[in-house]
Amino acid sequence: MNIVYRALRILIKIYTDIRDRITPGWSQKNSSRIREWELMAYAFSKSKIGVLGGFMVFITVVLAIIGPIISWEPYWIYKTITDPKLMYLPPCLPPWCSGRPILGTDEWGRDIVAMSLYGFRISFVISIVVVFFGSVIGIVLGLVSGYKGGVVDEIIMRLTDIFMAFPSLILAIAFAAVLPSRIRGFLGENIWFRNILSTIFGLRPQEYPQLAALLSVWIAMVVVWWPGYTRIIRGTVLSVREHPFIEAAKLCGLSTWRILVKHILPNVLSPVIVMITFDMATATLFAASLSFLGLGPQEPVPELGYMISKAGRYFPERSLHVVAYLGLVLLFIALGWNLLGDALRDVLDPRTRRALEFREEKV
Amino acid sequence: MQSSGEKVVLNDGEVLRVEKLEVRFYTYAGVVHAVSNVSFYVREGETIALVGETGCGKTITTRAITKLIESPGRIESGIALFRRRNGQIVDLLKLDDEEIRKIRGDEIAYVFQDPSAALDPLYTVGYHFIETVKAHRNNVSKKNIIYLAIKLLREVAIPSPEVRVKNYPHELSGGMRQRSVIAISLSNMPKLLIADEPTTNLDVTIQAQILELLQELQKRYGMSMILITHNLGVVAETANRVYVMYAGKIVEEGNCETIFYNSAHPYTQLLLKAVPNPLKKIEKLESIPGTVPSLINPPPGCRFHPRCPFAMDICRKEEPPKIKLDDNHYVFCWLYTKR
Amino acid sequence: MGLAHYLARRVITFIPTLIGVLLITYIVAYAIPADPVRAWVGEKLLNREALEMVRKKYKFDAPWYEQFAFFVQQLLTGQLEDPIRYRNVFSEIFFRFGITVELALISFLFLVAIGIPLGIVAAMKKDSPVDFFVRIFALIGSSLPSFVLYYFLILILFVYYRTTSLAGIPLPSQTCTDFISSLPNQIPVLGYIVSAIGSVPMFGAAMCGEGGVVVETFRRLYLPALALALLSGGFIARIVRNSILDVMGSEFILYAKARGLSKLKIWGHALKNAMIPIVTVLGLNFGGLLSGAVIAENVFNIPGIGKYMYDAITRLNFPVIIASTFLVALIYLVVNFVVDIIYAVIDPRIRY
Amino acid sequence: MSETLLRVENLKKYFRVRGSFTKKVRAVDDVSFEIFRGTTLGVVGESGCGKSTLGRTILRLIDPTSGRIIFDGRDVTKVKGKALREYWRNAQMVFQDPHTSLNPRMTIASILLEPIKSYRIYVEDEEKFLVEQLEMVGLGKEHLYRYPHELSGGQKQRVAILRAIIVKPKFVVLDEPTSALDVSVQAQILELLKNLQKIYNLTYMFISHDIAVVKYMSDAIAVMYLGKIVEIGDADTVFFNPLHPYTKYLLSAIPIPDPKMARDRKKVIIQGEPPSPINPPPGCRFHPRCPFAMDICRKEEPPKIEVEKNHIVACMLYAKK
Repeated sequence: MNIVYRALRILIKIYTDIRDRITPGWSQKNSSRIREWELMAYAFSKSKIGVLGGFMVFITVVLAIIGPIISWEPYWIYKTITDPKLMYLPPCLPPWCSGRPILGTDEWGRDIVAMSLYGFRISFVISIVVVFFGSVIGIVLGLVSGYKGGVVDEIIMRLTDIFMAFPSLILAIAFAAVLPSRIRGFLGENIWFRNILSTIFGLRPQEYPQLAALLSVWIAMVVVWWPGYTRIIRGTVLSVREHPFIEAAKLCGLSTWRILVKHILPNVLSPVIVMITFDMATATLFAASLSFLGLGPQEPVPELGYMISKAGRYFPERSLHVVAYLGLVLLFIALGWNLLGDALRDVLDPRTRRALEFREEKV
Repeated sequence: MQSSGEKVVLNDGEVLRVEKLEVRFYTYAGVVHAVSNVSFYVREGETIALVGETGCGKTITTRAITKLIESPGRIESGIALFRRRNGQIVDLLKLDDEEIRKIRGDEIAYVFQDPSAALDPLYTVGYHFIETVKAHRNNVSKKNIIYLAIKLLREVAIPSPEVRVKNYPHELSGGMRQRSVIAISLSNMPKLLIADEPTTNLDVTIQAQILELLQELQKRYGMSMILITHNLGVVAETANRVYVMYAGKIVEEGNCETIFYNSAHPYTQLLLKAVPNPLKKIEKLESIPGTVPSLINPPPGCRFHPRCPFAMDICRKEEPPKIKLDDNHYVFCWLYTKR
Repeated sequence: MGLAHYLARRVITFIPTLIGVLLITYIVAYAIPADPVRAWVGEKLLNREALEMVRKKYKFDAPWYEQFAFFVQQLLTGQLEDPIRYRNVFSEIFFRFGITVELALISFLFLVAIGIPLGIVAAMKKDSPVDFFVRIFALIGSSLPSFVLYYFLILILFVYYRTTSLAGIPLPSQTCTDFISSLPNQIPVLGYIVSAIGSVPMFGAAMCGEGGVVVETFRRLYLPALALALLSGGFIARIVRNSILDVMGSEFILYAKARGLSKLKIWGHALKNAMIPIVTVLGLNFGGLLSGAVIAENVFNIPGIGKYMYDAITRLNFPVIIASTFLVALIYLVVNFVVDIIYAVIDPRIRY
Repeated sequence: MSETLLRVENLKKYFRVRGSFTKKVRAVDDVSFEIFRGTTLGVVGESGCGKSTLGRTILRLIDPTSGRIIFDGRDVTKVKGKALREYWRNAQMVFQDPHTSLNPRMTIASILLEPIKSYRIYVEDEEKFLVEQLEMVGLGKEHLYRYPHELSGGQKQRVAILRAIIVKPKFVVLDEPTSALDVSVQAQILELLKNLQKIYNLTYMFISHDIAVVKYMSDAIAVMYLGKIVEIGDADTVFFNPLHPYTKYLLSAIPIPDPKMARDRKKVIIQGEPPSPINPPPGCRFHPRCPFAMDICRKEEPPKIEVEKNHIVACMLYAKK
């Protein structure tokens, strides 16, 4: 038995214990489901790619949560104003040059490792919010469109067609360019909202013009994100809808809403989960691209894409280490999600589980 | 590959003799013993039927003959002697890829269950004929193949065959597609036709047409035929001899009438009672309790013993021997051993 | 006539999409910003009268539907003017689009050359090291921040080895350009088509026999093209592999084997059938390339449509934004349409 | 015979063909019949003849184009909302493929509880009740919390049957309930259905393409061809004294599991295939394949003729001249 499997088993055990305490007999009634989870956990633990991806994602999430807290340098202090020599210090290991940031500094003389800790939080928050809203909107529209059919379907599909006719980056750039001025005014008036937002992003409330830019990146990305989900969900719903168990549910007198939630949604969820995992990577890179193009937050916010674009101006003579390190950070985040998604695609495939089940019987 | 000492020979008048065929699938889930110790033979011009329920190994048996089994499947052992057109006798399982390719589609042809999936949707019906003939006789001109195609399509009762050769598969109805597949399979005048559930997806009236057609073509060309089916009605209508399979093994073999009127194996008997005969008044259908076992861990001894009403102790432990009851009538069952 | 009927029906479904695209561009460009006129004219022109004039000119004093109608009319008649440069937007766009086409084509060549053979090999040798490599290549390709890859390719192939240049775009000589733009007057219908093709600098140069320009163009653009292709090459290879494996598992391949067809023939069947999903993905990809690789064009300093749009958006140059997004959406639809035609050619089932 | 439970009058269901305003698929075209309480009506026909659509239209899973459905004395053709639920409470369905008719994400218990909860049937001890019910269809407690994929095809079909009858309906449409199953399992399921019918005095509409099975299950048989019922009558009458040429062909085409009977039998094989229901031939729909076709068959629709009591045939051959 391997460690990953054991850890996942413990997690499942904790969950079932909690459920058992709430409703006695739960685990007995759901023994098949728990078994299925355990098989999934086993299949996952057997996938090297998946375990590696899971580990990377775990680190990403942990750093995103604690990053701004453990970061040892405030991002809002421009050190080079007092000491211009600190600008773009190259990487250097302690025995040779102690007291200097190991991986060097950026334009403002800030330790790039400390800055990237803020970056983890920002990019994680953006991608999770975008993927969450994008998928929720997409799922709802996709479910309705696929199940209802007829005029509703036609309208929703034309709408997704329209949004998909734009290159997503261009559309997002357009939204991200025109939105901030409005949002800035809004944030200026609603101090409580500004405070919440700054806490989420791990930034100071004073940065509200930058928060406005971040918020407009959110909105711009959500606008271009949902159609993909709608398409996929609709396609899956169309095939699930043909299954007689939907007709059987109608005959059981269930309402349309209950059929959608209880019978269709659970059956389209697996491809959605895989897609969400992959999209966490895509959204991370997309957001970084927007800020790389200067449409996200500006100084002093240490957003990864923006920092790379700044360093790009001195590339490669002075800033090779900055571009390389921050590029690796982005690669790390995106690769983690992609590896995880690639493994989940296999793990969530019922065929894999069936096969494992047979094997278990043999053992 | 072959362990048993006795020599297998192809008797006069036999086209194919398969002896002790063993096929396993090495899946993620475990080793599937799909076909175990299967032996049968086919005479010139006769139709044998392999009968059995889903997953009993009848399809895999016939695919193994021409080595159409793919990874994770593997032919473990066995002999398949085949008399070629030129009189030469070969063991099909020992041929290399190129030699077996030359026999497939030329001397041994297949018709599969699903006619809508058997034809490549991107090519016309005529192109399938051209390919099939060219794969074996490269010197025939395309024009002549199309003539042949039209002739064969006419023989399988397709109206206006001149038009149909130019059609794509999706432009034909299900029945017509199956006729086309049969015609394509016949395009090299095979000695042996293997029809794998050729009518399962078709309507009864079309099924009747296709069965009649197959019988007629068989007579005309003197082909031998292996018919795979789960439909006992189809067996009764067409087969000369019958092999009943259960869970990867043959349980009984005999002439068609022997199997229907004097069946010996409990499985065959129960199976016959489970099928309603519309011409008879039936009060109650007999049913076989339980379900087909998994072939990953097949039951020890006789594979039917968990569902058999007459199961004895020995059935649970030892494999039943092949017992001769009559000419051409063999059964694998402990009930018939003399003690 | 099945094919014509089918294609006509597809064209009709594009119309509502196009109208929707117009509406959305209108909303982005006019409705969201508080005062587009102020945004265009900038802070330097605070003259009230001038502002009013511009406002009148673009019908900002009229209700929104009149504005919209005016805007559509201007767009469709090609009269839109760049309010910053005082030039006709369309002639500017066409020039830049030609460059984007060059980049897209070269990149597409790389993509096909990388993706398809890799995919085929991975499918032939399933679960082999090659297959694993393709999987990893695809995953890394889709995880790499594109701009970082661009920087490092520049570092290696430009800074260290000087195999390419990052300035300017090779263009055919003036006489050649004049010749091509005069073509519609010389040959009636065909002339327009040839002239349109010739407006892509590389093609124009080839038509006039200026081979040096073509070679120069390749030298100038191969780096961004390769970079773009590297990012999605693995992904394409994965798609190719999966669709081939799907087809290889199908019944008609088994039947082809049962008919005794040779390995080569069987692969022929598999490849042709696998083309259908591959064409979709390649088509989408090409459509994406044609609509301008914004980041690549910015980093590699290529004056294509993507960079033009990006500049316009950041300067809030709305007429340019509108015209170019409209054009790009139109191209997307055209590419879709071409993919449909290719489908219909490959797959006889579609024609009905 | 006893009273009528279901009466269908001139039921029609036309589907629009995608991309066309004028073309229509006449899936069910002017169908009338009645089913008596506690009996089984078998509906046979080849694929595409509209037998499945007929079953779904009667259950209002598809809305009929015209005609009337009278169930238990009430017109249910257009009922909605509560009344429709009330109808469904009494009229259920069992589907062809048990692999797709049970939601793969729900346990057997939750599948079976769904109709009970939805129709607010009071059950003292849910688990005990479900186990009793499962035992009645030959399953047991050990299946209660399983997922469908952990059951065999036959077991799944038992669950599907139980889901249909657990609310004690009066009428069940059985849409090819055994055609996805193996022969040995088919017999088990058919026996189960017969037993349940006896216990609960159920009324069945048994749809199948397998005439042998229909014959075994039914009291009356309706033969469908291209959306129309061409012949209807008592099972034995239709089977041993078929009148419509199509019925005759259909019967002669069934393979008989008895070599002597099969080979001695005079076989008449009908040529050609059913035409598309989009453009059905004018007049009698069977005339292009019918060897007895007369001029009038090509022009006029055949009337429904009651040749003897409870035996109706739609064929010009039996029209009084």
